[in-house]
Amino acid sequence: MSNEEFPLLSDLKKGPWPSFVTEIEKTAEKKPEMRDLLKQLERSYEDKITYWKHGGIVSVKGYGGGVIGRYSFLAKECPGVAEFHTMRVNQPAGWFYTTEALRTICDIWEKYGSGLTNMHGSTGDIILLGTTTPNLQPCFNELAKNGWDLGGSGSALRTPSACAGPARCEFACIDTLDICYELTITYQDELHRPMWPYKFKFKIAGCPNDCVASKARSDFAIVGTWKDEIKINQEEVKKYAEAGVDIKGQVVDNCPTKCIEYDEEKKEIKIDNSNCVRCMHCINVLPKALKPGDERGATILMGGKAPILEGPVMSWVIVPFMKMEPPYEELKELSEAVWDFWDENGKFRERLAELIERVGMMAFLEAIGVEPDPRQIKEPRANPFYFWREEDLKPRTDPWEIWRKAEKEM
Amino acid sequence: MSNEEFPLLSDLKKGPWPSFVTEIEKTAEKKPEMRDLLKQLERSYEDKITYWKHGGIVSVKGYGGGVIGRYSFLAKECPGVAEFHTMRVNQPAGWFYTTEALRTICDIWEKYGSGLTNMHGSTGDIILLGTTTPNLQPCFNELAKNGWDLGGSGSALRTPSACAGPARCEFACIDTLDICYELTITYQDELHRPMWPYKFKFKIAGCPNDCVASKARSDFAIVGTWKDEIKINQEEVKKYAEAGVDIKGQVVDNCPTKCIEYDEEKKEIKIDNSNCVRCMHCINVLPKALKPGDERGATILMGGKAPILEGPVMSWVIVPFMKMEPPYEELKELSEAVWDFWDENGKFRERLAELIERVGMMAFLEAIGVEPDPRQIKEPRANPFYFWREEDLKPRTDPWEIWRKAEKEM
Amino acid sequence: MASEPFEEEYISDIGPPHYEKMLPPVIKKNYGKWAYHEVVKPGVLVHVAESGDKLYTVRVGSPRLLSIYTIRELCDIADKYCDGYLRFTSRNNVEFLLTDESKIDALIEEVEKIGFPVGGTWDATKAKYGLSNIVHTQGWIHCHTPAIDASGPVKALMDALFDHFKNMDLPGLCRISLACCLNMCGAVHASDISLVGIHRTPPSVDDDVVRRTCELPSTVASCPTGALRPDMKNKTIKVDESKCMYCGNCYTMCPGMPLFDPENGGVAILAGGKLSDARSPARLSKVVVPYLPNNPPRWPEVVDTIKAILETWAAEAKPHERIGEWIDRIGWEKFFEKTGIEFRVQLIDDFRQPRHTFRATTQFRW
Amino acid sequence: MASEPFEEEYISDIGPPHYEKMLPPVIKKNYGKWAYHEVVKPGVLVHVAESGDKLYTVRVGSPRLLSIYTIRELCDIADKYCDGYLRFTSRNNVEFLLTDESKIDALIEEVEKIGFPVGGTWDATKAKYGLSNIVHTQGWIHCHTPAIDASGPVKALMDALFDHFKNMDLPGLCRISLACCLNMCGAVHASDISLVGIHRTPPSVDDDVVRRTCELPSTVASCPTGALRPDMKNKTIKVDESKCMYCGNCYTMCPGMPLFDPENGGVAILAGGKLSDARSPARLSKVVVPYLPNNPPRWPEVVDTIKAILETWAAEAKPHERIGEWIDRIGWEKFFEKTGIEFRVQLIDDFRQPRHTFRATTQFRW
Ligand code: SRM
Ligand code: SRM
Ligand code: SRM
Ligand code: SRM
Ligand code: SF4
Ligand code: SF4
Ligand code: SF4
Ligand code: SF4
Ligand code: SF4
Ligand code: SF4
Ligand code: SF4
Ligand code: SF4
Repeated sequence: MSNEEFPLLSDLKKGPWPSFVTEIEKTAEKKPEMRDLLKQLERSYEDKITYWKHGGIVSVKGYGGGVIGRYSFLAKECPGVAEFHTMRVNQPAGWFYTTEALRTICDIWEKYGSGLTNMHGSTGDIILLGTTTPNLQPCFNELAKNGWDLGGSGSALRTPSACAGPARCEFACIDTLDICYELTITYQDELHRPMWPYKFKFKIAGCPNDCVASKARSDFAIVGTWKDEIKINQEEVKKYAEAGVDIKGQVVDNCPTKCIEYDEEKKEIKIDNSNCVRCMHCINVLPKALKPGDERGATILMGGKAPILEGPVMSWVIVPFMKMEPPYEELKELSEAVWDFWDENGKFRERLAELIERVGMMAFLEAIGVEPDPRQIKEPRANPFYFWREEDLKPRTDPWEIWRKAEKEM
Repeated sequence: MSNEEFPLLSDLKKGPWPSFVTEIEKTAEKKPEMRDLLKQLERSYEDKITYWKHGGIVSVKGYGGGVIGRYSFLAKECPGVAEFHTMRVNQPAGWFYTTEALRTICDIWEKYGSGLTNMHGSTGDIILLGTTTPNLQPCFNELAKNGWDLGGSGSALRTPSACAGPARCEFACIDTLDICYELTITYQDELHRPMWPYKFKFKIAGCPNDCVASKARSDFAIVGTWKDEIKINQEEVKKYAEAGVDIKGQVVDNCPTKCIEYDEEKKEIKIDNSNCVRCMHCINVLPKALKPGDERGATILMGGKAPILEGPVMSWVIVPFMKMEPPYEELKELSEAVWDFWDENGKFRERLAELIERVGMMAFLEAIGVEPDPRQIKEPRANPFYFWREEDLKPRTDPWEIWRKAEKEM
Repeated sequence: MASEPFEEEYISDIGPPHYEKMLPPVIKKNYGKWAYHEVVKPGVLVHVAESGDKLYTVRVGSPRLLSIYTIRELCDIADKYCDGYLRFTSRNNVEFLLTDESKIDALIEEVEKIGFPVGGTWDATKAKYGLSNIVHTQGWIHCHTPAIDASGPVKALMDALFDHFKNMDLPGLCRISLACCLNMCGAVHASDISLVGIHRTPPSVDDDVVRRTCELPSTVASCPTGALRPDMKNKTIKVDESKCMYCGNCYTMCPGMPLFDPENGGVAILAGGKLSDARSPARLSKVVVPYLPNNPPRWPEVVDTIKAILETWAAEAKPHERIGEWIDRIGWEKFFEKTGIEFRVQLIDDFRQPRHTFRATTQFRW
Repeated sequence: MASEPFEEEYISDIGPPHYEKMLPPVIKKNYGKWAYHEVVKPGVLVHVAESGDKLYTVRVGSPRLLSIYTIRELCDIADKYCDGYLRFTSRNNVEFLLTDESKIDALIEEVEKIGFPVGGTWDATKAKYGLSNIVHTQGWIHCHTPAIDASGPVKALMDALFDHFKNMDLPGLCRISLACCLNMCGAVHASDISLVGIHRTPPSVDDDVVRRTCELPSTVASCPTGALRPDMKNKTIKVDESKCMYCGNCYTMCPGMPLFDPENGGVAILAGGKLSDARSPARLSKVVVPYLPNNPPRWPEVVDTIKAILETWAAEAKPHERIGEWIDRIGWEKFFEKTGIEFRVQLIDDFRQPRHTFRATTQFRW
């Protein structure tokens, strides 16, 4: 493209960071209709407004989601993007790929789509960015034939995603990839056929470092952790110390509960595990020397979401600890119990957090069969405004009877 | 009284702590009608219910408050307390008394009332506990003749109260007694004639130790503080150290911002005042050595209240620092601005905190003429859901015009 | 701003006596010029002025409910030892103010003889804290809304905790408060430990009384959870019992709907609040026991629970560390474990937007 | 739970390929048995298995929006150096996975030659942190609700902050995110620094479009502040502009009421969020700048503000201390003072029950 034609966008080809403009341009060389994307985009840059129309329902046979319909206000001026739908392709857990797999996707998308992608969307999908309505079904068919399926959209389960976990991380306390795959496969129907009050997201992180942003970005976050003692290799502690790591300053002083003691002479670490909150910091800094314990499982947190409607939510601890072993029956039962409750009680476009807040944590925990635990709360309530159920109470007495009797006396 | 007659209450005469039952009994010896109070109370102890009726409006001429009307359900059985109204007498600031003053009150209350008191009520008043309707006016008249007046009740200003402050405390940064007196005298009308949506309380504490619970118990809390540097007397630091005070453990380690350094050798303290949050702890522990700075004034916090309706509130910083010099014009202007706003916007039985929350802090600050300051907040909002006023904006443009123009092009 | 008096001679709106009239000479002289204080012994403070003058204070526990006959006795003592000056504290203790150190012991002897114990002080320099008086309310002695008595539980508790009042043997300040209903006349919502009378059943509506004494719209509007509906036909009010959390606000508005239920009302225990900004910021108390039975005359379940909290904390806290600060350090899960208090579902907030009380981190202890 | 396929041969509901098919042999062999990792140099990690096997990772920055032609080039490189294995990260970087250490430098050279920079790693052991990629959304490239573009501001920012991507020269982890509207498709609400497109004027209702395309009751109900009223007569919707805080939720429900206003829309900056529970608990980001203008192509006001935050923090933070943790230590008042950001009244929460964001203590700094 000439800089004169798209001066604003051209400016964004400069500089050291790889440029999305260059990517579009590169595509336009092979697929000239993508010049219309540049054209529309330049116009947006000039006018500071989107030129995409609101929504548009398109899909493939049998599915209620997986495609985001998109039409342009500039259809006349930019016919190449008059229709520009996105397909969400369900990524392999952990975003590991063979080049063969990637090339297959590229080939299909060269044939049926714009040739532009997002690797990846915020939820985790492979985003195939821009195609026309007629191309949707053949594209899907060919993806499916090659072993790929669509991810979620709409009021459905959304594509679960997971951190690298045991595939490439020494900190993983649970098998994030396997859990991710298992949930995705088990709940294909929930993923493809929107039948709920609103969207629902799973994310799986192998440890509290949360490399997949599960706590903020999923209604149901599965975060690896452990219950027993941190494993210490004192030899390696010594080596770190000798290599110049300031164990007192970097580790001990940063422990949130100050439960680590360091013997400067012996170069040994002692941890009071009853006060450890499993924050990972010491393990992060000294990965050779410290490891999560052996009694591993996950904390289940629920309700994470963006601000619309009731403000942003970091997900809340619901099950402090759950063992995570295939086929993850307990996990599945729990999610199904949550969906049952949500189905029955959720309002249209009400996320799980909002539902829990509306009906109260007591009703929610009871419905999903989880016991109350102080680990679910940051602090107990400051208002003594709570409910009792008939079974908590003795038979009722009426104050009027007592008073009237008293008034009549003598 | 015989233990057989009031066995439950009699049990409460035992034990080392002075007994309220003994106090009532002692009164009943001189004023036999107070046996009826014991009788009714024993009955409450048996039946676990109050025998006082709901409310009852009684007052003295010209006043809308200061008396809490009270009638018994056991009027027949306990005629001595059939009517049992309370008079709230405005205490002298700081609860200092001459015996002469106290004796005057006792004499008047012996004549017109039950002889029972609370020294003092939670708001701060002298509570004269229990008299009849006919006695109210003469009792008030005699109190007034002797220089006493009633305190507040109902939807009015409530009796302000103050800690001992400069009268007996080295920590006082403001003249709590004088401010208390000045506000009380200036706002006699507001105190005696309920004209507001609900009650309004002032409390004045000389320093952040808050010995008068102002932050929790008043809509408008005035808390002494300082802006400049803590004054250090290193000689006295040394003496404390030599006397065995563990300055590192007790003081340095407890400083919330860790802004104190202690030189163990020189036995000297250094404070990074730019990080001091004026919590008082170091000064509390080393009162001879450390003192609040010289630039003194008050933090004004608003909204403190008990849980009904919207949950309990610890009052919120509104003015981080205000000079406090007689005649406290700025302070009075601020309270009057608050009342004006409350008067205009408050709903029936809506406390200040609830009003602020309902209309928003932005509207409130603007109405009372206080600038926004990060010291007013614990943290900024997490939701980007805020308002703009016409004057913040440029002339508006309409997206439809832009799009329609674009759609028609070519 | 004082308004016109009603008639020529009617004295009103004079306000309280000026505080200066009540101050002993040593205070007037050294007003605002105190240099420091020390705790001479439990119950006895000395404030030293820049001038070198000394003011001694002897603090005396009081049941707050005082007969005028007792007040006169206290005045006699103040006349004898204190030139007629004394004060009360914000926690309802009595303070004798004197300048002659040699009179202290005799004063103490005399005041304890009439049954008033000396104590309730604390010494921050030495990190020795005495337990002070319990701030409380009216209860069955005067109020129409109490779920429990006030003076009775306070007496039972202070008897049980008496040694701490006398001995300055606690690691940090501990403030106990009581309120007899959720109106919380006091600082129950911001005390280290507090107890509050609670109802557990919805209002018992007497249609007749409602018709006679209540304003329907404002009563209906008074319910924070929207549990009330006007029954226009019968000119009364209907309660949706499933929405009522027994706050009693409707009863405050309308005498026709009391919540009393002797067998179901009782006590909630709160903990961890503080008012001072010393070290950590002031904070609200949190409900730790949603219900204990209302058991006069000595409320043993309440006394035992509070003792358990207080003694566990006292044994574990670091110097100066208050209950809330101790919990900050050990975590709520350990608070429940160590005190043996059962964590019940009612402790989880479900009022308004409770989200900031939920735990949004995997950080916790086992 | 998969449902019946539509027709005999229609393939659906097969889910994604099994992850095992995508893993290089060294991972399959050492799956779950990694012993530790080290940062070889910026952009290069080594994971060492209990077996002693080593896996090298070369991390490469990506604009996320990739053409299939670029993906093929990346595949070519992976074929050449990595036996055909690569992955993407949760922040949209590309990671080349290889076992032969000697190939690393050539790989880096080749990938940088096609314009993809190596970096974005961090080394907790050494407390040297690189800045990683900015998680972002669609913007004007694909979405119908953006108040700003997404890829453009990200490009401008990454150019400005490029050295931090390359150099691991920050004291702690710093995650930047962008969302083009308040729907916040991403973790803007929990990032160290984030920018979000905001509207500042109420919806422009086109009655005609509303009539044609919108369901009135659900649109009216969608407004969190109750600013909408159905106009039954005209079958459209009225906006009470004084109640609208421009969230855009109504537009999501109803195409007839866009909020776009090119001169008034813009960017809000948030700061202090984090996702990991390392050291301090995860927490939400807080709005620190309520509005900056929408200024393509390089959003200089946004870039400058973010640089000011980032560089001030980088200069002042202790090792490992993230922006939110730094603010915990210095206080919000100092954050505004040090960064030079003006504290504006919009930053004070007034949504729902904002009380827990108000300061209820006299503790603050001057
Ligand atoms: C494509 C993607 C952004 C991206 O560029 O990566 C995206 C794009 C849209 N999101 Fe999103 N969201 C995407 C991840 C998210 C995330 C992040 C996540 O899932 O981890 C969030 C925040 C977490 C959460 O769910 O709260 C998110 C919160 C929203 C919301 C917020 C409302 C809510 O509380 O759910 C909406 C509004 C809605 O649902 O109506 C929304 C709506 C939308 C829509 C469908 C627009 C709309 O109003 O209907 C966007 C379509 C854009 C387009 O034309 O392509 N999107 N959206 C992400 C999905 C890609 C993928 O499948 O991998
Ligand atoms: C006497 C006293 C308790 C005591 O034993 O000390 C008291 C007694 C009553 N209070 Fe109180 N309040 C008393 C201090 C307080 C305080 C503490 C304070 O002022 O420092 C509070 C908590 C702080 C606050 O204001 O939030 C307090 C919060 C309430 C409430 C709570 C509702 C609210 O948010 O205001 C009510 C309910 C009401 O106003 O309808 C209430 C109502 C009442 C009523 C009038 C009962 C009623 O529902 O109408 C009580 C009359 C009892 C009686 O028959 O004697 N009282 N009340 C205190 C006043 C004595 C004095 O003047 O010195
Ligand atoms: C007399 C009294 C003020 C009054 O006007 O009546 C008072 C007097 C003193 N307070 Fe207080 N405080 C008094 C109620 C309070 C209250 C209010 C309350 O309890 O409801 C508080 C807030 C309690 C809370 O935070 O929940 C209070 C929190 C403090 C603190 C902060 C302690 C802390 O670690 O949090 C100090 C500092 C200290 O310990 O030296 C303090 C310090 C003091 C000093 C040392 C100030 C001085 O130099 O004179 C006084 C002697 C205390 C002692 O016994 O050693 N005073 N003090 C009150 C006595 C009440 C009583 O009878 O026990
Ligand atoms: C590759 C990736 C996981 C994935 O499945 O894709 C990953 C990989 C690692 N993370 Fe992460 N994290 C990844 C996203 C995240 C995220 C999510 C995000 O940024 O949205 C977080 C949470 C961010 C937050 O808290 O806001 C994250 C917070 C951490 C932390 C906690 C750091 C802290 O101080 O808070 C560690 C611990 C550490 O620093 O060693 C960590 C540690 C690690 C380790 C050291 C784990 C390991 O031993 O393999 C990995 C190497 C990091 C490096 O560059 O040195 N990872 N890490 C992600 C790389 C993203 C990128 O391209 O930059
Ligand atoms: S979340 Fe934990 S297990 Fe997963 S990649 Fe990050 S550090 Fe490793
Ligand atoms: S994991 Fe965190 S809390 Fe536990 S010992 Fe390590 S640093 Fe401390
Ligand atoms: S609040 Fe401060 S000034 Fe007032 S008595 Fe307490 S310590 Fe002294
Ligand atoms: S007043 Fe508090 S914050 Fe300031 S130096 Fe002393 S202990 Fe530290
Ligand atoms: S707390 Fe309740 S019952 Fe007790 S005095 Fe106050 S209003 Fe009455
Ligand atoms: S007690 Fe409270 S919640 Fe129950 S009906 Fe009355 S006002 Fe409503
Ligand atoms: S953040 Fe908003 S504008 Fe951006 S992609 Fe998501 S929904 Fe669209
Ligand atoms: S933009 Fe949000 S606040 Fe404004 S009218 Fe629409 S839904 Fe309501």
